[in-house]
Amino acid sequence: MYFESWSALWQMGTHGPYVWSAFGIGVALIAANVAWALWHSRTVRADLKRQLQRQAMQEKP
Amino acid sequence: MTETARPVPGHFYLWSGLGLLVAVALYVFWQAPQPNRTVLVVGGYLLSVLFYFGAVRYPHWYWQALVRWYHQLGSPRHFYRISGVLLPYLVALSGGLLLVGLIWGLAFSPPHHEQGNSYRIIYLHVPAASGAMMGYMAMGICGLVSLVWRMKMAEVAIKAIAPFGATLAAVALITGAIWGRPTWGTYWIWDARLTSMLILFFMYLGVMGLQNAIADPRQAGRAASLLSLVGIINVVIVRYSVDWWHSLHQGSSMSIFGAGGSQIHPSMLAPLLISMFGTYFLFAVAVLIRTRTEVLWRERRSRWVKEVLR
Amino acid sequence: MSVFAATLRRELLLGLRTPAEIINPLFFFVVVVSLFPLALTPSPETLRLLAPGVVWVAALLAVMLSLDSLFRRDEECGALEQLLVAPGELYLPVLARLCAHWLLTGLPLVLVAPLLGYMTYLPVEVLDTLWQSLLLGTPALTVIGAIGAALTVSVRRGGILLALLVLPLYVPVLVFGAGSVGRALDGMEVSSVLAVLGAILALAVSLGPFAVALGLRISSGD
Amino acid sequence: MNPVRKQRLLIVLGAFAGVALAVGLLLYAISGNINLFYTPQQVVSGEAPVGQRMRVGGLVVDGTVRRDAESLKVQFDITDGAGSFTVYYQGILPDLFREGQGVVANGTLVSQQRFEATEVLAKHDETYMPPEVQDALERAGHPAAAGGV
Repeated sequence: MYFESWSALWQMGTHGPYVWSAFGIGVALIAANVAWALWHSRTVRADLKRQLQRQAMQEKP
Repeated sequence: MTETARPVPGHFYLWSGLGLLVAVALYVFWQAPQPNRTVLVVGGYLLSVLFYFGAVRYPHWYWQALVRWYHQLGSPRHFYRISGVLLPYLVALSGGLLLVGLIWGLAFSPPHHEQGNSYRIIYLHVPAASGAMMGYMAMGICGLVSLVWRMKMAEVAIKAIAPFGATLAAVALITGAIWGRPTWGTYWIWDARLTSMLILFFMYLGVMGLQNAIADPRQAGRAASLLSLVGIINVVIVRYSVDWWHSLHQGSSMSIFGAGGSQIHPSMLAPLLISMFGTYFLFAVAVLIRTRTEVLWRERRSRWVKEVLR
Repeated sequence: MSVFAATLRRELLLGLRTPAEIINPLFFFVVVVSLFPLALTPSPETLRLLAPGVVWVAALLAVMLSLDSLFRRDEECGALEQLLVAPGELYLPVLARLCAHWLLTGLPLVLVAPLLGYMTYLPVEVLDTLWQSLLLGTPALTVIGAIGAALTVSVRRGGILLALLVLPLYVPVLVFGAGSVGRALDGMEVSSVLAVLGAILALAVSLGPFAVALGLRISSGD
Repeated sequence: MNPVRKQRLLIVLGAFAGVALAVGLLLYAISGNINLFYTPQQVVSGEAPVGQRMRVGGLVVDGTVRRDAESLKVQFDITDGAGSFTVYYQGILPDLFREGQGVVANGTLVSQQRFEATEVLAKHDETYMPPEVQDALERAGHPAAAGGV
């Protein structure tokens, strides 16, 4: 590691707030986007499954 | 479709040897910055060998494979199957690359000789910016494909690319602003690169807005295709016009990669390239997830979807 | 060519019958520009510096607002459907419509611009560049905006969406248009900047109608 | 040739003519003097028009930076190795402004030796390297270490 200690890594000279806030916001945004896509995929699947089951129920009797 | 293996002919060695010589000569005499030169020359050589084998030597097999690939990609069912196989590998690849690249960049690479540690934002900023740019290019190509060949999957792909591309553009803008504060002394400059990234962000929003405003999915897809195709021309013109505008008024000298090319020390380039490829793969993951969802929804009445969901 | 002439004549006559559609953008242009001295400062030095941008942005917004009426009326009375099912290429009728629309809404802006430039203390030598740049720029704005208008014609209350689609596409025209006036203000030669505006116009007029026609076809669900 | 085909051909030819016209106009624009950026050599040799607003760029000459004690006035020479002249400026200089570094200044050329700047921008270096490498390059007298323009 380039830094001597964890606190040095955290502070990065005087630039810690900039670097960590940039990485925090950026990674959070990207992760939120992927999570949103996954959540949407899950809800769509659940909806379609329910529809299918309802159709199957209607067809059986 | 099985082609009997033919022995590689002698003149192949001759031509590929000559090609290698030309590539090496290009590499030695070319004035471009070193990393770009390496990528271009090696990539060009590999591509030409691929092209030789494919298009010149075995054209029959090549075209057959291309057409089959195109049809499979264009068919929702095959796309769903293939992307399902691919997705876990892509997730692992992108996650691994991003983890290595970002941690290497944050904790292990040396600081910049003038900017100190604040430059470490580059490891997120540049991948996001280039991902947003490439995403728009991909969207424009999909737009062309969907308009010319009326390929359904291309319309779906546009709808899937836009949200992640917009997010990357936003990330590039935000991280750029935070980086600008310690480096330039201000969060925002109307620099050519910043301005064109902002316009790119708006254009992503425009495509998403148009998609959402039109109820019929086919019509929305085709409208978005046309808009993203027109947008690609605009992105290019904006890039140059803003540059020009600044040569009239104020300096665009603050941009990071100027006309002179960039010289990045290998100890900084390696993590940067790794996180860039990680971002591209993550882009592919996000697009595949959204495309799969959309395909399932659009094809919900077909038999294969019922089988998949069972 | 008779298709072009006939459509142009018809559109001009129809437009002249509803003068509000001609006067409203013009009125908007004049009012917006005259708001700036009230909002900023009446000092000639400041206004002169800001005038190129102010006049150009106001003209751009006026053109954009006028676009809403470009295909809307045709769509409501069914003339658009008729146009789409008619045999032959859509290019010429579309081009004629755009020409008529520009003659009715864009040209008045160009004619009144020198007056507004004078009111914002632009030197008289610069007024030439102002109207020349607008003469080259506003038709390009009309054509580019028409692509957005064609795509949103079936969208109810598509006004804000149209702005979101079209404004990013307007950036190059704005940059070179306001840039040419700014350069003239600094006493530099402007012919090369005007040439770029001309190039954008030539590109927009020659390729834009294809995109507009395609957009209309897409919007009609074809 | 049937009329529909003929019409289509005419349209395509017209569109091509339009694109060709656009390309021609662009070439004309590029051939004109768009760039308002001048190097010290051009300024000293009289190529840059005196009395006009323009942008100049060069390296700050070592030891020429003189700051006024009471006001924000500052003056320094810039050079590109083939000529040099003095830039006068009043205002706060950017953090990256240093002797030997590249700068870009916007302003008016008053005479061939005097440039009055309204804005001074430090040229952001395009090289990315660790401090040790920079030191090594400087010790070896490598020109890149001085910062390119």
